[in-house]
Amino acid sequence: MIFQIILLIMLAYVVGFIYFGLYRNILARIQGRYGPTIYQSFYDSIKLFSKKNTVNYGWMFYLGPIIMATGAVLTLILVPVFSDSDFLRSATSQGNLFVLLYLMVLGPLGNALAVGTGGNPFGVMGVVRGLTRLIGLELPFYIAVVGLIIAANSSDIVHIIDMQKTGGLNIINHPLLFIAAMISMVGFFGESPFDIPGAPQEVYSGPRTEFSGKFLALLMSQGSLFAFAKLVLIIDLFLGGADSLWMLVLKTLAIFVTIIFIGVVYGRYKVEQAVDFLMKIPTLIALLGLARVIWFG
Amino acid sequence: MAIDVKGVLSPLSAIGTLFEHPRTITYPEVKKEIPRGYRGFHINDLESCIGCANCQEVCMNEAIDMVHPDREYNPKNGSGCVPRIDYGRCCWCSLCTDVCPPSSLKLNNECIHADRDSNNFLYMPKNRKDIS
Amino acid sequence: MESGFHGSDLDSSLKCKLEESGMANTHAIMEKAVNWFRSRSIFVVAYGTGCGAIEMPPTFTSRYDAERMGVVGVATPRQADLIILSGYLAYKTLRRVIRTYEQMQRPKYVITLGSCPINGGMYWDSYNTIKKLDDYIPVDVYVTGCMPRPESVIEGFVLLQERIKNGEKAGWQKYDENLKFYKDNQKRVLGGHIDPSYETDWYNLENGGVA
Amino acid sequence: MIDLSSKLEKLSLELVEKNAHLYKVTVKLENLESILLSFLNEFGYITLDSINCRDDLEEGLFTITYCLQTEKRDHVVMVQTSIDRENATLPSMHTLWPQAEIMEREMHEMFGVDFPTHPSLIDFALEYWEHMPPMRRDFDTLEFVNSMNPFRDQRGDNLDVKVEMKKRREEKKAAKLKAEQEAAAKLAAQEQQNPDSEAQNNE
Amino acid sequence: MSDLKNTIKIFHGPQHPGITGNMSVELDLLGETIKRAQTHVGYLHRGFEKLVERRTVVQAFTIVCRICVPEPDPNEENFARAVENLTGLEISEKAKYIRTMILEMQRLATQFLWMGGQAGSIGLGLIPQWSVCDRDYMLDLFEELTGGRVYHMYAFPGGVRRDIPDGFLDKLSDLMNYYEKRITVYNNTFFDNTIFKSRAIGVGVVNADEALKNGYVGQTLRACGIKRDVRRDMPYLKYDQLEFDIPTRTEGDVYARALVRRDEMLQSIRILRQIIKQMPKDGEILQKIPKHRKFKLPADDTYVQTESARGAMSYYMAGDGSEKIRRMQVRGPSLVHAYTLLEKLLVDSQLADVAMTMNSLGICPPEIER
Repeated sequence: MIFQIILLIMLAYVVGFIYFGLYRNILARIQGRYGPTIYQSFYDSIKLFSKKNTVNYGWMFYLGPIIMATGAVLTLILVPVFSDSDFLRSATSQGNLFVLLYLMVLGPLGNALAVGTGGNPFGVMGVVRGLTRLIGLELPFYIAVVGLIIAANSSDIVHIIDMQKTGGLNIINHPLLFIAAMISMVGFFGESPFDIPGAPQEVYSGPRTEFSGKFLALLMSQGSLFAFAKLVLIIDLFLGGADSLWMLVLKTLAIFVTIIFIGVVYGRYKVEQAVDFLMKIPTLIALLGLARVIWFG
Repeated sequence: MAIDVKGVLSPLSAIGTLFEHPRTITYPEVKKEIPRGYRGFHINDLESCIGCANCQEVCMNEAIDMVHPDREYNPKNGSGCVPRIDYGRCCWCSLCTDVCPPSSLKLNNECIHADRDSNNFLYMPKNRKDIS
Repeated sequence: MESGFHGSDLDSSLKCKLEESGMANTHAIMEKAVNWFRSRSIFVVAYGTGCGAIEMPPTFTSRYDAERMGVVGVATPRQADLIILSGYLAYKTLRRVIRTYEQMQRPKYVITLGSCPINGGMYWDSYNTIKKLDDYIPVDVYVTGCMPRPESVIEGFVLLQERIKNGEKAGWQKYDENLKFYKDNQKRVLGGHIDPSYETDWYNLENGGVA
Repeated sequence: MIDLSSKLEKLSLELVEKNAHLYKVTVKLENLESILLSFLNEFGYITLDSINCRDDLEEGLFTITYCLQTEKRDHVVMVQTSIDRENATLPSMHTLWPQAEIMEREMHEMFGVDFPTHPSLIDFALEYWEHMPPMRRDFDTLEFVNSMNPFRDQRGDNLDVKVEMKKRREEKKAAKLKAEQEAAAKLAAQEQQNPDSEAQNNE
Repeated sequence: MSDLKNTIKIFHGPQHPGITGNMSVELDLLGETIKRAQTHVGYLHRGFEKLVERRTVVQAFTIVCRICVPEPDPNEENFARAVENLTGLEISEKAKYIRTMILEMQRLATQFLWMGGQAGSIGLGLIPQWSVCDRDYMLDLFEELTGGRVYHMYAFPGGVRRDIPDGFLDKLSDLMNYYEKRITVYNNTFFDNTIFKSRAIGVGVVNADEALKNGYVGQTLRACGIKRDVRRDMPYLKYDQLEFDIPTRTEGDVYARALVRRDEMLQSIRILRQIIKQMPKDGEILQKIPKHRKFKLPADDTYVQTESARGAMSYYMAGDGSEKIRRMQVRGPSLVHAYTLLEKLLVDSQLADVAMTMNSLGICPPEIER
């Protein structure tokens, strides 16, 4: 099992970084340029790991990225990657959706602890923005997840996947829930219009302002691990999971590219506008979906 | 709450660019042609330079030094000096070429140079015939 | 004098490459590999200090696309490897530039654009700009032009990547070694009004000056 | 414009037409405030476009020009006045036009003109400036630069062209002279030789 | 000042991605609401007016284009026209047309750059990537015409320095067709973008009376319904013979200013098309001046205004009978915007609005402090 966990993390690391490279390439193509090589994120992360660190804010500051990385890794090992085989399923039997939802919030909290110690006003501002945005993001996503749990009568992801095999994909059965969850996902991926915490034109890099070198590299790695975990979670919940590597890549890529497309063409909301929007439209959609689940099954 | 349908949907048309050819000039591999009249580095025909120092006089940046060349030069050169330009001062305004009586000093469309040493920016103009 | 660019020879210390004999041990190989990765990924801090800032947008956007070489802009100096000093620096800017430069994490590099940082440029007789930037901040690559074309800026990136790849002694090492020289020069032009030191112990220069 | 001209005549001021869109009126310093006030309130020049200062070092004056525009903005009237260069003091106009505050702040820094009623005479562009206000014409910027900054030292081989021309002319003259002398010597030698050869021939 | 008790003070700039150039705004923040704003400039101060005094007219001509980096041509035009006014030079018809053309080309190029900045300030990274490239196509034409990419040093007192190369007008005409197509694309992706609308409408509202009185210029004025344009009110060069409209809006906010700028781009295309049609085939381009290099300015002063892409830019110039300029003072369009207006607009707005407001006012630090 330990071997599988390590393999999973490595797979997620590679896939996550290649996806990030792909993201940069697609972005570049839409912007009318070639963009970097697909491995650029590896280069960046190795370079950042090799940088010397001279700033010191105490151990709490260093713990922040580690807490975030822990959240990402735990999320990853609790999500079933393949639907049929036990391969890479690792620790899935020990956790269910509620644990996952809790772990997804761990990252921002770890961030908040570290950035508070750093004392950079822009970092603090970014964290405050991030936490405010999280309120908006979580509401529609949680409602969507609750809808699925009611529909499947279980909070176990494996069960939800199995149910989709017989009863049809959730994206077709519960499209409203899917739309609501996807809108939240755009925010969880830090894409426009919800990329408020790290808005460079406003608060530099927000929470990451003081992080450099190794810690930035750690943050980047956890970001790509987490991105992979989130993609897998979405396809597990709505697209019936993946039974082979090809299916996994195809489905995650489809979701990922959709998110990129949304991110690239819209600008950035202000934080209260974003919360306002998320509390209204996606929440409304999610509630409608939930009502449909409750009354029509 | 009115939803701005056009404002939501019309930006999505941007994704069409994904399938267009990029506009990038991949510089070190592909070089864009710089037009002939571009004000780049200096060239000086030593066969016709008369060493009058008009260029030195008009230069507001005091970028031009008159020095003895180590190449063959115009025997009618009055002072035996030719201009050498300090590219730590030059602003490529082309006034020096405007006032050159024999029109020997010119600007060429070659203009790309990067160096690691600041002492390496004194430029002795090449002869025109040395540039293909 | 021969035609073309010339001046004094390169400083021999700048040419300090990795020892050829040391290639056998793994450390040197690791160093070489890391240098290669460093050269492929350069983060530029977003700070337009002079006229040259106007040629930064074309360099970094779709027409010349510096990102295909791994050169990307980042918002904060903490995360940056490279600062592009685009043109002349007023004294007021120099104070901020020194602070920005000291906040960057090692290894860090400096590229300057245009004539002005080399020998004053067209503001050679201006009372508010500095003339030889190399006295205050160590510069790795100079790019000629007024303004340099985006192609020239990319040429500067190529040269910088080559320098990093070869493991040449970079400006930040010079800055650390000759801290007193640089600080004295900075003090001379900026007077006592220099920003509080970031990581350099300004009051304790005699003992190496590292806080 | 005839309208404005007649109005100004009542104040015994002359409106000079520079071109179709530019007029100038010169006033005395003590009338400046009242005239600007009447320009604003009576003649309808509600916009202050800029305040310009010129240093007439030879006359010992600063010439201040207020450029005013009406609501239509189709012409500019320059209201010009002169103040003494030493102890230069002007009334602040920020109560009439708020943008005058920033223009006067700049003038204070660049020329050292004092505005006793100005609310915020803080730094504009310079920082910790301890020398003479830099735009005054007796401030020599080149001398200041030379005292602050070293330039690069490799350009010592610059030659003075006039000296070189003279040298070269003299060289040429000397060469010519030498050539002439040589030619003469040669001729003389030939002549010397010739008799010998003739003599030889004769022999 | 009691309301400043619980605020934190941050410096927005000069090293900041959201600032227009090298300047800074000192902000007192309560949460994310700005309670007080103070502009600081001087990071780019070079003392141009001093440098010009030390140089002869011809030498000073090469330096003035550096006064405003994104748009050098209005500076050159102002300088050339001021010298022509003082010395009584008349320039030829063809030179007038070429100069008008150069000014309009520059206006288009600057608006494209502005569009990139405005879209970038709301995090829409796609538009700068496109519009800066589109601007580059114009710079290519500048390269061909003037020999310089950014600094053209082209409009010399007495005319222009070079003749139009062969086939240039055809290329310009093609580019105009391309730009017209592109502007519809920008309409779809940027100006109609729901996020831009929701961010920009109602932010940074300027009221019309105040705009006239405080000397605001350009789009800031036109976006609150006041039809003022130097090209129309005090026509110079060929503008009195060219047909164009002055677009105005009444809202006075960031969005209105953006739309005014977009409409001005269309008007510039219209003007350039007329110029291409009317351009004289031959004629003098530079007046023959005795002692060409040794202009003598009479002891007189003048004041010229040019409509730059961001509003009226004015030069005051005085000579003293010698070859040197006694005094040249620049009043850039954004001097008042950056201080009087920005400091006022930012109070009680959000930190997220700072970059957007600054961009829409067209603040350009090099011409505030010279």
